[in-house]
Amino acid sequence: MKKILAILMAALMIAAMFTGCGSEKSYTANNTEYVIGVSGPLTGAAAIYGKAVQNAAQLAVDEINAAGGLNGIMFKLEMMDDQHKADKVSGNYSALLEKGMQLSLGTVTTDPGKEFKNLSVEDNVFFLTPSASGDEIPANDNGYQMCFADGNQGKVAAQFVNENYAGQTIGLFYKSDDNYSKGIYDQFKANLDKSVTTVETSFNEANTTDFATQIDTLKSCTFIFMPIYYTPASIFMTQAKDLLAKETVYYGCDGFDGIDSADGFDINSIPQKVTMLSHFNSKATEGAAKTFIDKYVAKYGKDTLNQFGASAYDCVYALYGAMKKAIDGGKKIPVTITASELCEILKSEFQGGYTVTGAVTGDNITWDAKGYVNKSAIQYVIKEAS
Amino acid sequence: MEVILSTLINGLSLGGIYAMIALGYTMVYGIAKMLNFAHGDIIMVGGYVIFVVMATGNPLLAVAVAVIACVILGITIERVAYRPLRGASPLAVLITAIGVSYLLQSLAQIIFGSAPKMVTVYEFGSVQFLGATVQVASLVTMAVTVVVMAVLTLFVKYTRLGRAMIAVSEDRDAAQLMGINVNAIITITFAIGSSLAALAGLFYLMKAPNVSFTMGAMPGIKAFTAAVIGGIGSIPGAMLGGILLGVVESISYKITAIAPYTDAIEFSILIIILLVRPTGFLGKKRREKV
Amino acid sequence: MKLGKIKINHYINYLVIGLLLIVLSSMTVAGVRFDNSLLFLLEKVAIGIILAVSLSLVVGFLGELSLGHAGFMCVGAYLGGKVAALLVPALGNGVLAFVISLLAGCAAAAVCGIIVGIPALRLRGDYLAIVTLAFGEIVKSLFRNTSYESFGGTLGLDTPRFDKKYLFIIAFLLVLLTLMVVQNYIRSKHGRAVTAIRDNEIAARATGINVTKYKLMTFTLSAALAGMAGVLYSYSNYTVQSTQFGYNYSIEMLVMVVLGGMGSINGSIIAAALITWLNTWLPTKLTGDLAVLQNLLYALVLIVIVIYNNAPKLKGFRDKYNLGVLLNKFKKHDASKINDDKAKWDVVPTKISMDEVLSVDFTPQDLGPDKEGGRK
Amino acid sequence: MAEYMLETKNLGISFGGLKAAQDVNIRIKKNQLYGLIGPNGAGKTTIFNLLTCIYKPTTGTFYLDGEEMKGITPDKINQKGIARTFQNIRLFNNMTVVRNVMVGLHNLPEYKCTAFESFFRLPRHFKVERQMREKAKELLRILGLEEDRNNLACNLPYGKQRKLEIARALATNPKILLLDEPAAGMNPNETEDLAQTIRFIRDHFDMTILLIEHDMRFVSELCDELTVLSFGTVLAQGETKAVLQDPEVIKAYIGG
Repeated sequence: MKKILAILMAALMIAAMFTGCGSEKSYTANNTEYVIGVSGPLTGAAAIYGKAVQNAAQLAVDEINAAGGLNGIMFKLEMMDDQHKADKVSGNYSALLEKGMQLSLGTVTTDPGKEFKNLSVEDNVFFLTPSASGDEIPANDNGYQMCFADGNQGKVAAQFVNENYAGQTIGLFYKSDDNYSKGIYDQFKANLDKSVTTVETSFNEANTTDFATQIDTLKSCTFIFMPIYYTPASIFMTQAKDLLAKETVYYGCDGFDGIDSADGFDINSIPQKVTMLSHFNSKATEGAAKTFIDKYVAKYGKDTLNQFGASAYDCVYALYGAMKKAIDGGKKIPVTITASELCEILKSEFQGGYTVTGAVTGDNITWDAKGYVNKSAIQYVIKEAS
Repeated sequence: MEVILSTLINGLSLGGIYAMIALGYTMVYGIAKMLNFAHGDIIMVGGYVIFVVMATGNPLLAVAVAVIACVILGITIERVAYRPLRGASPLAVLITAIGVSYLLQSLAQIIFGSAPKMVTVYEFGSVQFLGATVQVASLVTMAVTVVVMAVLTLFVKYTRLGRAMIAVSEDRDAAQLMGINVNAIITITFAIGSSLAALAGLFYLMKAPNVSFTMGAMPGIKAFTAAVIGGIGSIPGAMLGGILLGVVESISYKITAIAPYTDAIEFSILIIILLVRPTGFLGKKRREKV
Repeated sequence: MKLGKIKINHYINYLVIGLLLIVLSSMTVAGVRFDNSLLFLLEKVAIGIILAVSLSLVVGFLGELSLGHAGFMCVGAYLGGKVAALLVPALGNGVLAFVISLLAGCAAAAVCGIIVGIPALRLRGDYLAIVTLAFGEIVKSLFRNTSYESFGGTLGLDTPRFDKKYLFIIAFLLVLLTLMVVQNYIRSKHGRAVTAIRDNEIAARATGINVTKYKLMTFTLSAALAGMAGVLYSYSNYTVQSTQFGYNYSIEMLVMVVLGGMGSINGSIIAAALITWLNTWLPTKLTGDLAVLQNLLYALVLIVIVIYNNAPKLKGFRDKYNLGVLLNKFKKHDASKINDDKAKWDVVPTKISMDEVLSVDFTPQDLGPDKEGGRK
Repeated sequence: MAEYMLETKNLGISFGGLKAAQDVNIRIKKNQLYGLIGPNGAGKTTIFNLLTCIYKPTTGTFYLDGEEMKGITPDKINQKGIARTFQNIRLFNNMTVVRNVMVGLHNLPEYKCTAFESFFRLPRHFKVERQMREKAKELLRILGLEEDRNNLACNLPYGKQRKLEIARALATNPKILLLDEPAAGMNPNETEDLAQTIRFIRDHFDMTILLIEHDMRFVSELCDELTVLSFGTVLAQGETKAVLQDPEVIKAYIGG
């Protein structure tokens, strides 16, 4: 028994030494394509968001490659599962790097994103995250966001309420243990005019199925701000449709997107008015968004169609565009360029007035010095009161 | 006053589902003496079956198929994963149960995808009751749970099969010697537990028309908590535990300041109850003969 | 004093891990740069081993089922991480700050160990399991709802990360410390008292063993070690987020202990290393669309191994062909010596009876000084 | 030194309405071999459980060597000097024979070693372990179990398991030893052997012994004095010979 133990341990040790050995080497030296790495939840409760990003990013990569890549060099997407957990990120990140990752979409969600931003700054890897909307995700100069930061959404929503509901009472329904919801909520509250009174109620991961108590609390409100994702929102609306007044307005952020395309849920059965502040509308009938939706649905179905994917699609094109602009501007981006070198090039582009036009999630997208995105948030009316 | 009343009613409605799941939990635990961590995932399977069959538009058919499917699934799981371990360490069974839970979840994700499916089984609407608005679905849930509890209690007490179940739960070896087919009894127990899970899946969908592959995990843990509060193995206890949990949760969500701490509060209450009554409200004390 | 075969067997795990540590650290000092993935893996393996060995103390040796080990780790990670975050600006990210945070994390977790240990005196089996599970969930919820300034709230606590080149050395030193504490504890009269409580609590009481003291002591020790793993975790990650420490994580630790063979320290070490490796390696291989297969494979492996290792009907088969399954090799199956049919809830609803308790560490043949050629 | 090693005064306990033991007065002198007999369900084991503080008495109290034993936990009562065996054998099944006995030695002052000393393997740890092992082996030798010392306790034959329980109880260095049906399930040869052992223990360790037994011959050969219990109350008490001829006792046993 002990011998076997010893042998096994020794074997493990030797194996470790062989795999791990190596002096300062460039993992990108053998690349034959530009490798884009991303870490996101592909299993677990948040899998739908990771899946949307994976599909849409792959769609963009395929399109770019079909059109000849970047001066003949193809792109490759590597996506790893982090189960929406921060402690999976270090393994994924290092594996991605060792697989030759040169640029990244960061992570899909904020929880693991915090880990990713710290790891990537060590190696100077550029990332543009489609949907990790935490305020501090772009804190370092190598990180950028395609989505609105949570805090900004909270501020914009608060402005809207200040303008339209001054002196009135509004309802507030959020998920207390969720970064996205809590992040928007905090900034919303901080920027809310003193004259607006709020009736607050929350839920958390432990119960996302029965909102009777919360609905009861909110029953006197005619305007309810809900910075939550569309799945619980749809459950809330279904349960509240008879219990809340017909003239009530639901106001959500980009997390609402997808609520009107979700399979089996008929938004028209909800009598109340549903609006959202977002950069993408999955029911768009014109422009780039429409084109994207058609392509996405044709390939992956409308199940996972949401703003995560739309944003990821834009991210890939934004990175592609920035690299193209750099090459056009005389810079060299060989296929074996290291992540750090590419990061410097991309940083100077993103800080140098790089603008993305005609994207799915907005026109004339730029980034500020901190890495936050500048684009117009549109208030969509998903459904009028009926 | 009205606030208190409506909070209580909401609590009851919330507790109804927990009680329903806890009934299945406690049946399996009481007789097969194992913590079936996969119970919550059988609910999930029930939900998906209802979702699939609802394509025909017939709720009754959907429920019937779901119950049958869950019963078959429960029996299969018992046969394949638990029966080989009869007589082995209970911890080994606990681990396979967890394995089965992961297995069902990932299979569901592979088959049905990551996106939650929405399905409306039947719309009951709501009624005014003592000044509070109550969803009829909640009332139905409560009513069915009470009926199921009563039927189970009577079944266990007064039928041959039920008494055989008690015998198996008290002393498996002695029951075997008395000519009771222990394997058959445990299979039947799993069948009952799984059909209850299918029903729980139905009520879950009536409340929240949303099926996802992770939907069983949290209700499973909550129901486990409820079953323990009531005393594992006790059928009325499961009901009591479920209702208590629902009411506590409802009150806690009602008070804005403590709402974020709801799970902490629920679990603290569980600990306190167990410290006062180490075998839950209605659990039997097993005294070790010295 | 002869350094006979027996002594080496007792210290084999120190030797192997120590050797591994010496080789790797001397290579580091010599300037070899390891891949980050290897360094991260080593850190995670070390954390896994500490967790599995400390949980094994409660489950394998005290015989109580705990589903809240991640809760202790959570407390250690947050408290240790907070202390580190406060100290590092003043003391620099060095060993001193690390040691202080380590002590803080361990102490905090130990206090929680006592708090959970008290119900453990009154509750048994599944009831205790649910209380520990509840404890873990409470801790998780409390930390999730702290303010941003104190413990980071939903965003999680930002903690300093130790230089990744060297952290694995510290991590494995802590593994050795854990092994020393746990093995010295169970291989002493105190550990004997603990196993006596597990085997027969009433008899242990009647033999004068202070059950309260030993249960509390074991819980506290186990919790403190889990807290240590937590501090290590906070040092190997930039953020500590309470959602990590749910009951699923506790169950993963339990799986390590059970697969390793209950009450076998070496088994726990190997199972922890393999499972951690598998969990890190699978996501890097099963990428993109294949990611869903991870859980499927994990579940299947789990079910098959547990059934193979434990099914009474497969006993004959197991005795014949036990070379095939790796883990099984470290379990001794001698039908004549060990009676593994003791697992009845009904008779003693309290205990997890072990198929195999006196495994690698204590086999009847290896009683040391009793044997010819032992110490005189 | 008190007059009696063990003295119970009106000891009684009831479970719900059932009076399992009532007004039991037993006095055992030092070095005495005292028997406690009675039909099934007479409350003999209940008395043992009261004496080892597993149950709390509803009435009465008892004295060990003149000291009143009240509000004490089972482990403390053992440390005070009452050791027992169990009717349904309770060994530490997954431990070796020698370790079973070493657990018995745990609390003796001469083997004191703090957990701290054990964690850091200070010299005393090794010294104490060695001494405990020697002592345990000595006890096993006395009971004829030395050969089996490295077997798991659960693998011993029945008779040896009973002896091991006695060895473990003896290891705690008690003032009085309570034996619960030590001869149950033994064949006549084994019983005879056991009687020898018990006598030897009494003489060698200068031990006071209280034993429960069914086997009349065994009791009449071995015990100096007897108490007969019936339905929780004392039926007869006194010199063995006299008690066994008491018509009440005969009636309880034969005619009952």
